[in-house]
Amino acid sequence: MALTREQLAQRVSKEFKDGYYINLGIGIPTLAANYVPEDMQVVLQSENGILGMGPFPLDEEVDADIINAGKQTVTLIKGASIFSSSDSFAMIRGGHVDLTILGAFEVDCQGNIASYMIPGKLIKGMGGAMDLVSGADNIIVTMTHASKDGVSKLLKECTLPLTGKGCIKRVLTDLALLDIEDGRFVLRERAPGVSVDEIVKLTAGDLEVPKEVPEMIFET
Amino acid sequence: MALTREQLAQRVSKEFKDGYYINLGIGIPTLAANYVPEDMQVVLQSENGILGMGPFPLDEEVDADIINAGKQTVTLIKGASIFSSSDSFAMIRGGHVDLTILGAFEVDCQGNIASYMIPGKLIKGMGGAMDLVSGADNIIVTMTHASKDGVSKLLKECTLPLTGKGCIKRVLTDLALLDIEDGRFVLRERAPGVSVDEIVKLTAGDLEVPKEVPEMIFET
Amino acid sequence: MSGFNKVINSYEEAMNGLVDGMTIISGGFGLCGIPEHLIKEIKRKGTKELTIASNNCGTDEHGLGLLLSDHQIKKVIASYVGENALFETQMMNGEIEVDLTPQGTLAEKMRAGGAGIPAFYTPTGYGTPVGEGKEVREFNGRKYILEEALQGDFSIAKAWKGDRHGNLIFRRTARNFNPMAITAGKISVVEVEEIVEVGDLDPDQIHLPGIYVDRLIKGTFEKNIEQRTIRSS
Amino acid sequence: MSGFNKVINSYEEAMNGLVDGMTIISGGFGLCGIPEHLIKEIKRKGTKELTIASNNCGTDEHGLGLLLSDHQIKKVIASYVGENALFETQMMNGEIEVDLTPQGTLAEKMRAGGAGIPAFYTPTGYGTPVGEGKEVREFNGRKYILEEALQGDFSIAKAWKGDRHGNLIFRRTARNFNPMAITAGKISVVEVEEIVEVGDLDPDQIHLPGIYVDRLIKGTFEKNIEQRTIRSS
Repeated sequence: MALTREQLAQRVSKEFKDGYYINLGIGIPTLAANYVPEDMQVVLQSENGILGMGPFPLDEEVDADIINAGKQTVTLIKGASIFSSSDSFAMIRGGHVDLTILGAFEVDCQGNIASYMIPGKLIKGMGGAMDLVSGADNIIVTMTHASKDGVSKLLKECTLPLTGKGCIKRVLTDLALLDIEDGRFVLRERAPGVSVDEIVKLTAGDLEVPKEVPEMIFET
Repeated sequence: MALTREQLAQRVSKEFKDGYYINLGIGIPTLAANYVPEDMQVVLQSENGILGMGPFPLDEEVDADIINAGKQTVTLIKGASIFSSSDSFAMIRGGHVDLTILGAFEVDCQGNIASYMIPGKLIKGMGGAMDLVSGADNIIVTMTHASKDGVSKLLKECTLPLTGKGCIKRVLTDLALLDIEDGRFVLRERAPGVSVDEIVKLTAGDLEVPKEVPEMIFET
Repeated sequence: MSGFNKVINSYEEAMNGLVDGMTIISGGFGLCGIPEHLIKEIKRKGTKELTIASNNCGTDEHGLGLLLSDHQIKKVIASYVGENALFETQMMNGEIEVDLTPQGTLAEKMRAGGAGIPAFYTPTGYGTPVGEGKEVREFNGRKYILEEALQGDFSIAKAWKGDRHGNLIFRRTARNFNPMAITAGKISVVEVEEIVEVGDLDPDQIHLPGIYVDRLIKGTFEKNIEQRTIRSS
Repeated sequence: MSGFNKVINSYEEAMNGLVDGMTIISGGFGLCGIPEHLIKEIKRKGTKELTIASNNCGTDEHGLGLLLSDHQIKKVIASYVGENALFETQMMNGEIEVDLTPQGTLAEKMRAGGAGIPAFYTPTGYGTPVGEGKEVREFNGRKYILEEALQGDFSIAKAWKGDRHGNLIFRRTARNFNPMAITAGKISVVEVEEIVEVGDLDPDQIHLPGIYVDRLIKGTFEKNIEQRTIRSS
């Protein structure tokens, strides 16, 4: 079974470490904030100028001046700080954020990522994604492994305009966790009940399959 | 008679305009702050991070955390702001300061200035002077016209390492006020009792002498 | 003694001097911290052929999006153009030229424009459409592209509190692009929620010194929210 | 849950990991806002062959000047070397290599080092000894030189107040180079006058977010004054 959104978020959260400053993209990455283990503290960076982003506000707490990069109303945790966009991207580009998690349309086995436009169809803009992928050493892409029609999004070479070149080392899809090493995907874990064959079939880029590919384990 | 330090400062202050943000170098430029006309307000920038520098403190006001670029204890005026060195030089380099006044060892009729070292003799460093001369449009150099031995400091070409190239347009010496235009000095005013001939003799760089060269007037 | 009084009293005066074809640098992120009334005044004036540098272009109903319906904008320099149907249409039709610029690069280009830095190298966008036609250079084994500074004829911005000298404090994430935008305009116009007495702001706590501000005006703000997200207890 | 507790309790721990030949970026301007005890700890450790980037090199008795008497410094990157006789002597004798760097360029090089900008163009120093051997490029009819970013193995700095997470506030002109210096070091160590509770500092008023700070220590400062200038009433 392909991972649910919640399971994706849960698996991503296992990459968190105590003391990490983390930038979470819109969607599934944001959900991961709900799965921080109790004995661990992480601080969330929002590229519009927050270090120490908290959960959504209670109805009576809503403040139009406190939003995240997805323009959602949020709160600040104790110890939060606010800064300008240039200071925020100095922080990101300078490599001070420990972990970045973001979505994508396509990735390829060269570590390229495409996530910001589909020519002729969709032009939303890259927002902060290009800075995030070039500033971070430690990036996890979360995405669906293939389209509903079974067309792989893990390619030999991205077909869409790139967001970043050679910067992605780890991908979590609804089917598998993969590393990108030496120009190929390496299958590390598979979703519960998903066979290696199924993943091989839906991966268009070069793929190395180690002898052991453990299933992910989720507490219920 | 050559101008006194006070007269130099007084003449410099006539270049001030209401609403000017001004950076004053150490020495005579600093003295000019004493001659701001009463119906005029200027704000002083100190490149170590003050906009709105006030006079020296009273004995009981001295604060080791409030110094100017010359490391002298100073005060802050109402409406002052404090910023980092990178923000301070962003302000200077970005051309936001209206007037810069600083000293020099030599200037030449190409608008070059030398002010920070005498090879083999004196190496103090340029401090903020190089940024100040390249960031400002409006710079006045205050200096002595010649050495005690009568060697001109207003040259055809500077002999000392340059602080800035082609950036000086106005020079006030103890003998004269001169503009630099089209590769030559132009004599604009002379110190009271100093003859045009005397200035000509002590100016090594190309010098244009207009028909009328008024004497500076000082209120006593 | 009026040299440092930046306060003006009408929006007409605020945007005085703005003419067709000018470049405006605007603060704001989404609808957060945007100069609401300065944008409305530009709409009222009907100035055309504008180039706008701003992270987003507002929504159809609010912010810079208001300038789209009368076709006042020739070109937009922005990182994100979603959430604005009219904008997307005008872009797809080629009515508006769009220079998609990564968010961090845009912020740094504005900062550079105000700071006398004509250009800088950045890793952002190397090997992507953003890097096309730009110089690539290697430093310490990594590749970077050259990006040039951005300056405007006007900058428009929104702050929280300001004093007569133009010293500014921003509030929460309404800070965003506002400080850099202000530094990068030849004439900078700032709307604030409150004008305080000179000396009321702690010198250590001023976010942007008054030297960068040419005109200051007090406004009352709608502060529209794009995504009102809440949790239940 | 100790991930964000940056507070340490000894100066030995503060400079742990510093070894011969490393580069240190230091905050401070003259003797104002200098990390007094971190410098003394470096003297105590006797680490040698250091490269120091700092606006000044202190005086003979105070600040970074203390590292001169035991010949701990190999190279200094500074804008000003006056007011320090021993330094001038060692420099004249060729015992110390000095890279004289304009003050604004030095500040911007530190900022760039922390901000992932490998290099930038600046007008400062064009046509002077500072520009020698550096690329010259014209933008909009004016000439600029290329300056590269500065990074250190360590950065040492002084702030006023800090919380456990390393969020910092500086006081008056003791801010100077400190914020940028901190961002440019692989390991950044900061001395503060007071450690406050997390949450005590207003998020809008934090000068430097804790993400940049690795180690934080509380000190008691001498705050020597180089030029005590006063007026009489």
